[in-house]
Amino acid sequence: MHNPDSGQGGVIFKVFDDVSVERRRQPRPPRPKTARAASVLVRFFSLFAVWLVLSGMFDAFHMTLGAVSCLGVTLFSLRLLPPRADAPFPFRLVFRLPLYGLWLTWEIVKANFWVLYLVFHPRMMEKINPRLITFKSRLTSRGALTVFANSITLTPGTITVSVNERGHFLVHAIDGKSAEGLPGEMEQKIADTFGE
Amino acid sequence: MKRLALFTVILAGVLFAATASEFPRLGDPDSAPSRHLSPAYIQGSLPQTHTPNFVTAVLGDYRGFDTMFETAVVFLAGMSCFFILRALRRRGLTEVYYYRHKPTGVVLAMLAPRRISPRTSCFERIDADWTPQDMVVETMCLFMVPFIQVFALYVIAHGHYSPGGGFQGGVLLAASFILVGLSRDLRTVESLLTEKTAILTAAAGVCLYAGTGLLALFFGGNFLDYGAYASFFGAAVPAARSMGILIVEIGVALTVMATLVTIYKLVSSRGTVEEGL
Amino acid sequence: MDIVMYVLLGLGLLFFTGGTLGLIRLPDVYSRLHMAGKIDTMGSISLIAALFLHEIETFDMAHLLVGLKILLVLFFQFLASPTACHAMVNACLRAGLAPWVKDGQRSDP
Amino acid sequence: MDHVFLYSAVFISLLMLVSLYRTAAGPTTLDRLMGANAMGTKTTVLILFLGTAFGRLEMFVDIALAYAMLNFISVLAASRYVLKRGLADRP
Repeated sequence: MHNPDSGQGGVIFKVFDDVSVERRRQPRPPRPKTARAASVLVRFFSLFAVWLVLSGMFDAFHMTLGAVSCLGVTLFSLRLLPPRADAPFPFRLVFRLPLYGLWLTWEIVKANFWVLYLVFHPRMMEKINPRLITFKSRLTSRGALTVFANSITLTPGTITVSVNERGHFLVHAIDGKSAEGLPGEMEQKIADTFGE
Repeated sequence: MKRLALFTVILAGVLFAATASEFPRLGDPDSAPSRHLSPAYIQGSLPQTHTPNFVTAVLGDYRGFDTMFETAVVFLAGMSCFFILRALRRRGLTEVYYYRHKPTGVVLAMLAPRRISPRTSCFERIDADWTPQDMVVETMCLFMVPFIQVFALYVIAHGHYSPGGGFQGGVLLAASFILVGLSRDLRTVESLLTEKTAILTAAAGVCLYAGTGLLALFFGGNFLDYGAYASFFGAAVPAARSMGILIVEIGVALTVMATLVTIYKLVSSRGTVEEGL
Repeated sequence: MDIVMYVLLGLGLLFFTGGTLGLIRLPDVYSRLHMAGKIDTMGSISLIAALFLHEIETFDMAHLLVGLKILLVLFFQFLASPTACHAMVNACLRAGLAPWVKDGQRSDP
Repeated sequence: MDHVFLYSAVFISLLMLVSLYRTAAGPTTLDRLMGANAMGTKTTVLILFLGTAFGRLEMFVDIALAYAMLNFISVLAASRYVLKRGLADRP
């Protein structure tokens, strides 16, 4: 390996260190066909459940219409968002994400009352202290990072301004109290949920 | 100029108000529609067409001609947008195509387009005014698109029972395509629904509507009289009308969706359906 | 059941009021987005939950289905609102609007 | 009972008028966009409440869902336009 700081190629090497998108993954066993089939089935049945809730008519004609529609949408979504080639379908997410949702709701409610107190405070301009903070998360997958970013945005007092795929967060916080808890417990919970 | 515009707006408002005062009072039992027309529709729609929502019955069956030409108007609007806005490629004008090496971020400019497959290549084609895709927006939108499409199909299929129908469902379907365009880029939309396919789909929607009406002639009914299909479906006349309304709604939805996607692609990319918003 | 519903209703209206007040009072785009994006989300979530409780009070199939649809609206709000908020704040930053900071302090991102 | 929802709906529409001030007066385009988004969020709830007040909730809930979706897409489109083309009225 050349010395990155010498010669013309140095800049490229530096950029490469910084921008490496393709992380090294652990070599996994080749994907079985069943994982793909499971992905398709889960998509179809979750869409069909939504259809049943929306429709509310359980006669044969409307069920057939629903099945045909959901089949079409599933095929379309396979073109748009192909199932992951290198990982089995994450069944544990299906069970653990609702639990995380409940925990998050409680956090949101707690944080909301603090911001509500700030807004109704007569000397609000002295209380608030907006700032931008940066940190690096240890989460790696796109799904986990997206859930993390949206959780930060949902928790009042903090907004995710930008995220990239390497986990660099730029967060706008409305006061010091909201900012100090990051990344903290939430990241740990998400890491547990996604199994990272 | 500004004052003139203000004056025009106020004048138009006064004229509207003056005209509106001449209308029959809302729910006036003595006005002509309330005496003859409304009771006929309200009482007739369920036994005659098996459609509880009589707005859909009026739209799809009683006034089928009106809706057919409305669909044709939507199609014509899309075609006129195409003819007015579409920028033809000029000969002799060199175009530059940009390709970005994903691992390093180095951008190459080429004078000729290269065919790359998105899955295997480490290059991606980017726009001239490229901004990095936002990860959160992209993931969430691609997650939502199938659900929006299912909702749109539900709106189309259940126009008989709830507010909805071809126009609304078509708009929601088009919105799902626009969401793909917003979260990825215009070329993804173009690969999912090419310009040619979109215009053909829009035409097919109008043809489906008109063809349903025309076919009724061969079964011995009037034009757009879906009751004539009763023998074909093996059902009673009202049920056949209900089926006919559903088929017609699907035609309307196809036209509206394809037209709106075409207009979005043209407007957001300055007429070249290459790169845009 | 009724008491929970009224409490949720009151809370939702309180949150909406707070969000609107913050929209008027706060100094810059970024801090106003905190209000528009999220206090309002919280308000709408608790109001929709109150409506859900009101709907399934008479418990049968039709009401349950409408209640589930209401939950679908709630779920969609829960997903869509932070995404829209994030898109807006990202656009703010890219458009070059500087965030407001307190006098005498500089924050270096 | 249902009057509670009607009065809440009236109150929400008053709050929407206040948000309209931010939409009309906001110094930057993004302020206006944000005001519009806040109004859209409130409108979704308002539609549901009016449905309860009229006793036709099963009809209005579809409209509310469609409105929420279109509101989301419109906000996303507007912010993406600003993202790509920049602001016209920089303060």
